[in-house]
Amino acid sequence: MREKEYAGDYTPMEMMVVQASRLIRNGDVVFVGTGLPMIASMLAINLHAPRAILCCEAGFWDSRFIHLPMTVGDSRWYIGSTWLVGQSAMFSLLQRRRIDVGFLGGSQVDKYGNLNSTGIGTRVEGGYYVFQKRFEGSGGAADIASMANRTIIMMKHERRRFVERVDYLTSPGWYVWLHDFDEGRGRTRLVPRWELGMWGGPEAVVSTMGVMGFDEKTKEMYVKSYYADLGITLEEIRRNTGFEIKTEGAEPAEPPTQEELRLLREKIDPEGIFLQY
Amino acid sequence: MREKEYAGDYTPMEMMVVQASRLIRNGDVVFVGTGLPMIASMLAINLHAPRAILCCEAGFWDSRFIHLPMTVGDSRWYIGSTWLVGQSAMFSLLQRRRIDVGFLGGSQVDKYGNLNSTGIGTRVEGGYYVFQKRFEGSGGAADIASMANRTIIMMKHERRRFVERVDYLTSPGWYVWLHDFDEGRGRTRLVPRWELGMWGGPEAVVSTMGVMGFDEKTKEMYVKSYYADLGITLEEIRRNTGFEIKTEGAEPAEPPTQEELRLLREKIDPEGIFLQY
Amino acid sequence: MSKVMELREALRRFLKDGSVLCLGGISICRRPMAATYEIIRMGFRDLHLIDIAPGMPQILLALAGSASITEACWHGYELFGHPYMWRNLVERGPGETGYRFDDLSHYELSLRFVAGWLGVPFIPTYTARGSDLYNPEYDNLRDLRGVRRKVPRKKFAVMEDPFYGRGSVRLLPAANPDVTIIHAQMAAPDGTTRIYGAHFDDFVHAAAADHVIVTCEQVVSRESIAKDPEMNLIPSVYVDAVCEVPYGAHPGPCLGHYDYDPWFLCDLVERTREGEKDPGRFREWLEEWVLGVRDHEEYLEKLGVRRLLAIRADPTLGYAPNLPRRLDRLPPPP
Amino acid sequence: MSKVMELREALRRFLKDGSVLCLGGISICRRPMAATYEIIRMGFRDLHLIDIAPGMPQILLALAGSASITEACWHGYELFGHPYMWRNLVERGPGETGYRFDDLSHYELSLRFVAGWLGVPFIPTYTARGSDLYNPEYDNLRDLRGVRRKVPRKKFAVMEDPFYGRGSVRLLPAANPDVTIIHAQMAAPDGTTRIYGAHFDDFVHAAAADHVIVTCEQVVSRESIAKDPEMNLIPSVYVDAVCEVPYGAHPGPCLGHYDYDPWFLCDLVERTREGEKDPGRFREWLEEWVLGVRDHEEYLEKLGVRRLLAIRADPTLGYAPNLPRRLDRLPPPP
Repeated sequence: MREKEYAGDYTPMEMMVVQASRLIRNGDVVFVGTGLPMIASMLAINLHAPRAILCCEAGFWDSRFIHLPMTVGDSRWYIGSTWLVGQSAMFSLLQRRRIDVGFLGGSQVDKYGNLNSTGIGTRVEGGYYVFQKRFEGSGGAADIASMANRTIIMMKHERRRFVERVDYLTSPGWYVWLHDFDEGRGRTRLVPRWELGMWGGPEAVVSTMGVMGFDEKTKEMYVKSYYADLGITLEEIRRNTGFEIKTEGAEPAEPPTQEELRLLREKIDPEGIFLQY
Repeated sequence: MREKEYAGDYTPMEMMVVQASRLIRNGDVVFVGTGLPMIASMLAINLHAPRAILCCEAGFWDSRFIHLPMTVGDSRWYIGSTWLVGQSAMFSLLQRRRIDVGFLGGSQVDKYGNLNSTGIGTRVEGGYYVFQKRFEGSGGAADIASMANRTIIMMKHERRRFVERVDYLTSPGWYVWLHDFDEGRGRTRLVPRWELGMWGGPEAVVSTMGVMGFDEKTKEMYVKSYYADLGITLEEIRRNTGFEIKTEGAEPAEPPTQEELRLLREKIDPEGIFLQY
Repeated sequence: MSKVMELREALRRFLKDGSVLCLGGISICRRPMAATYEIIRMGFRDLHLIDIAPGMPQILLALAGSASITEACWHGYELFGHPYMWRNLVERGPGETGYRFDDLSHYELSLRFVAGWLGVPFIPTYTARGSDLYNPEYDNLRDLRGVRRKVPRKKFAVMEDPFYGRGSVRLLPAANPDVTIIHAQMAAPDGTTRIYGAHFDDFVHAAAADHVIVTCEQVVSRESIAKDPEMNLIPSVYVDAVCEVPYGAHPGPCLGHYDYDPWFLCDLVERTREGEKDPGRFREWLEEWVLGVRDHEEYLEKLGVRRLLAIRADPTLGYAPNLPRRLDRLPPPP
Repeated sequence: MSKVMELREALRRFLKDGSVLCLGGISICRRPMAATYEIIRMGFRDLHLIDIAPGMPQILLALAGSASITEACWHGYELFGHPYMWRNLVERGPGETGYRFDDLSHYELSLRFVAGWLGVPFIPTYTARGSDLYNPEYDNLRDLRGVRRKVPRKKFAVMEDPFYGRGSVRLLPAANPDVTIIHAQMAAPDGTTRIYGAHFDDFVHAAAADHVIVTCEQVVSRESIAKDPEMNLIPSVYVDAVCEVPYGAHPGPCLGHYDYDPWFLCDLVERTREGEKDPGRFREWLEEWVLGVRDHEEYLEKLGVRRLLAIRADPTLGYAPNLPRRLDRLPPPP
């Protein structure tokens, strides 16, 4: 095997995609939306995980699209798909623990990997919940977060996004605040997901600055690697994280190889639809 | 319209089919198995109910078969079907009240139209229920009986089949013995089906001797018409019925028309597969 | 008996002010857009929308004032932009706007429709545990429960599994829309509907509804649709009306017929973006493309043949491979 | 990764004594018969069968002593005759025979598999109210509940609808077979399975199972099965083994390939009829067609080419239009 040749000129977005793609294992069933997760998955399939299967919430299974879909329901997914399935059936694969990896994003993440993609400034007002700023909403995120065998979070690394506690808990991470339904007292106690009978949990956060993992014991987020090659420092990550984050043992991230970049730019997203060259 | 011409020479089986077919209304969605109900439905579709839709538990919808199927899963159903559906979806049409007519048969029927197609001499022995004589079982009968908007029962008219109380209640009629689950005391009280929240109910029993209806008030079986033309008398029906059955007002049944018989013999079952010429 | 009728006639017969309405498709794809425009044109009010992954039509119905309730998991245009103006509507809150939005997850909604399809009152699930979707304080339909038709008494219930000892499980109430509208490639006069490509959850949405309106690119004969019945998705029994509406999913794609109309989509999203500051910008759009247009034929005339040709699908691929897709540098519309 | 393997290898890998087993098809149609024979040949014991409308294979597994539990709604051959010998087995009762049969309705079983497919522990229903199927005294698995693996603690439960006030509803436990075996017309090496004609509840049966073995008339490439994906029923993810077994549903029909073998079916049923008086008559049949035959290829050789030609399907109809069908006056076998 010839030695890997690393690329010298790449964007933070390309770096994110490459880092995420390396987390996909051969044979994984990967539940994706469109965007960077889809591109990361395609990269994995083209390199080290040819047996990985891509599926999306609109009901396409194991697509071999030749042009990049722009939405989950895009006709481009049709090419090479071996199954077209109702969404209720697709999501039931999650509930049957048949989905190995799910990708998630959001506007806020906390140290336990809880995500908010619903809204910030959440409050109850006159009997209704309202938001200071409303986003698109969960979609399938809460389902994926609660029932995929592992999840990978991709998001922009900013202090206002990496927060101590999410304003609205759309997608559960490792520890969640328990709802006490019987007494109607709302969230009272922080409990680990497994106490609620949940499997899975977030494996990594791939941000614009580095890759974070979750401590095996405390389940708190820590920095695994940082994009040194792009000028990112651990100090910068700490400064852009709204909670205390461990950085001991963090290593510079392995940059994209020339092969990875070539595939991204020439084969997977030659139009630059998501990578916006 | 020219006057109906009645046929002179026909079998009791043909008479049953003709009587049953006349109970099907144009536009009905008819849930059938194979055998006489299927033939009766085809006759109706060929005559007065061209918009009736035939479906069967194997999942064929609105078939226009050109050769008579021998089983519910027969490939012959495929021709002209506009939908092929899983059985769970097919039966869900029953639960959604979308099936107008269901056909039922059995080894025993009682005066309320309860049917037994499971076994006779039913008893609990050493913790298990056993039968003196075991039959094929419910299949979809209990589902059809409990959830079709109306049902038509077809069976041989014999004293041992028309009984005071069925040995095993496979398919509910108008009054059933209530199961008292909480106290585990089994059947304790005769209750009308509507008290259990059930819709539908048996409309008629087409036997080898006549056509029975159910009294609007008492919901007890009575003789509506008898096959006088085939030599059947009301006395004979009473003698062959194991419970008291009202025969007041019963009229001789209208025999098959030449057109009905021609369709049965030449178009619908020319091979005599079910009608056994 | 033919169920073929004009779209307006179908809506007049089956939809009412206050109806619970479900629209097929997903996000911006194979959505019954012509039907959506017509609903706005006909002035329906107080609609209660319930959909799995709503996008364009639900946003338009909210912004045009046709809908007063939405139960959904998401609202957006994916790559084409954010749900501008709609997010403002939600931020202002039902107290001010009279428009209620209640959040569920995608699978929760799917399962509610599955229960509706099967004809059972509820269905259990393990999904979304620990999520604020189950926060009892966050229930924007609370005061309608047990009051408004088809709003279940509770958002969910909790019980122990009595069969396998798998612990506690949530029950979700069935969803049975009054009307579901689907856009398909083809349907027969008896209502049999065929969809090419992913059918999203259109079967379940139709099967759960009390009435179904199918708009389709083309009406075909029963004889031709009965060939390869494996391909048919929705049987005649569920369908009340079949309306031939070519390009009925424009500006979204319809596999085998046409692709996105990126010019139209970008313009619509841009108008709503501007509309957050100046609502008049969106009212102009609505006037130009919906209210001021007599019907879908006039809408298509207005789009013009060149536009329709620019988005037509390659018959071997099902979409338009040469469609301009860099939204940041879209050429002028044809 | 190819999942193609020999049938015997697939059974060895996934089936065990005591497994909960579900067999696709309905009554005597498109049943995995070659797999059934092989299960008997390999001597599996104590199988727990759960099927919706069982017929031939379940009867054979009971009569051959391979199965000790069956949960089902029906047992028979339809027009081809009654379930002789099996009915005797049930009449003698589990106390004597060690074989338990527990009755449910067709839809109850369907729904139990639906719950198994969805991954929820139970599902509500309104069906079969008032039927002895819900008689608490009639539960032939009572002493296995909470004891034997995959036998739910209760046959059913009752609760009030908390959402719409529709009164009391029954809950049925999910069914998740250890293994489901389906016979299909074609499958790809990755497990993608296509079924022409009615698919009965094969999808749900596969999706509810922990492992799935597909036997098929022909193995085809992924590339060819990815054309018209609307036609594919079972996705690769559910399937563990793909076994090419031509005529794998014989003596039942397989649309597009072959029809019933009426001679074989009538002989089998007649042997079991005689077997009610003289069990040796059925043992002879079992020896001749199952135990004394090495594998399915030898079985086919024994049937002979002329027999196979006599039942082959007309390609435009999918069945054999000239098949002798008057079972009371069947001509001699070819």
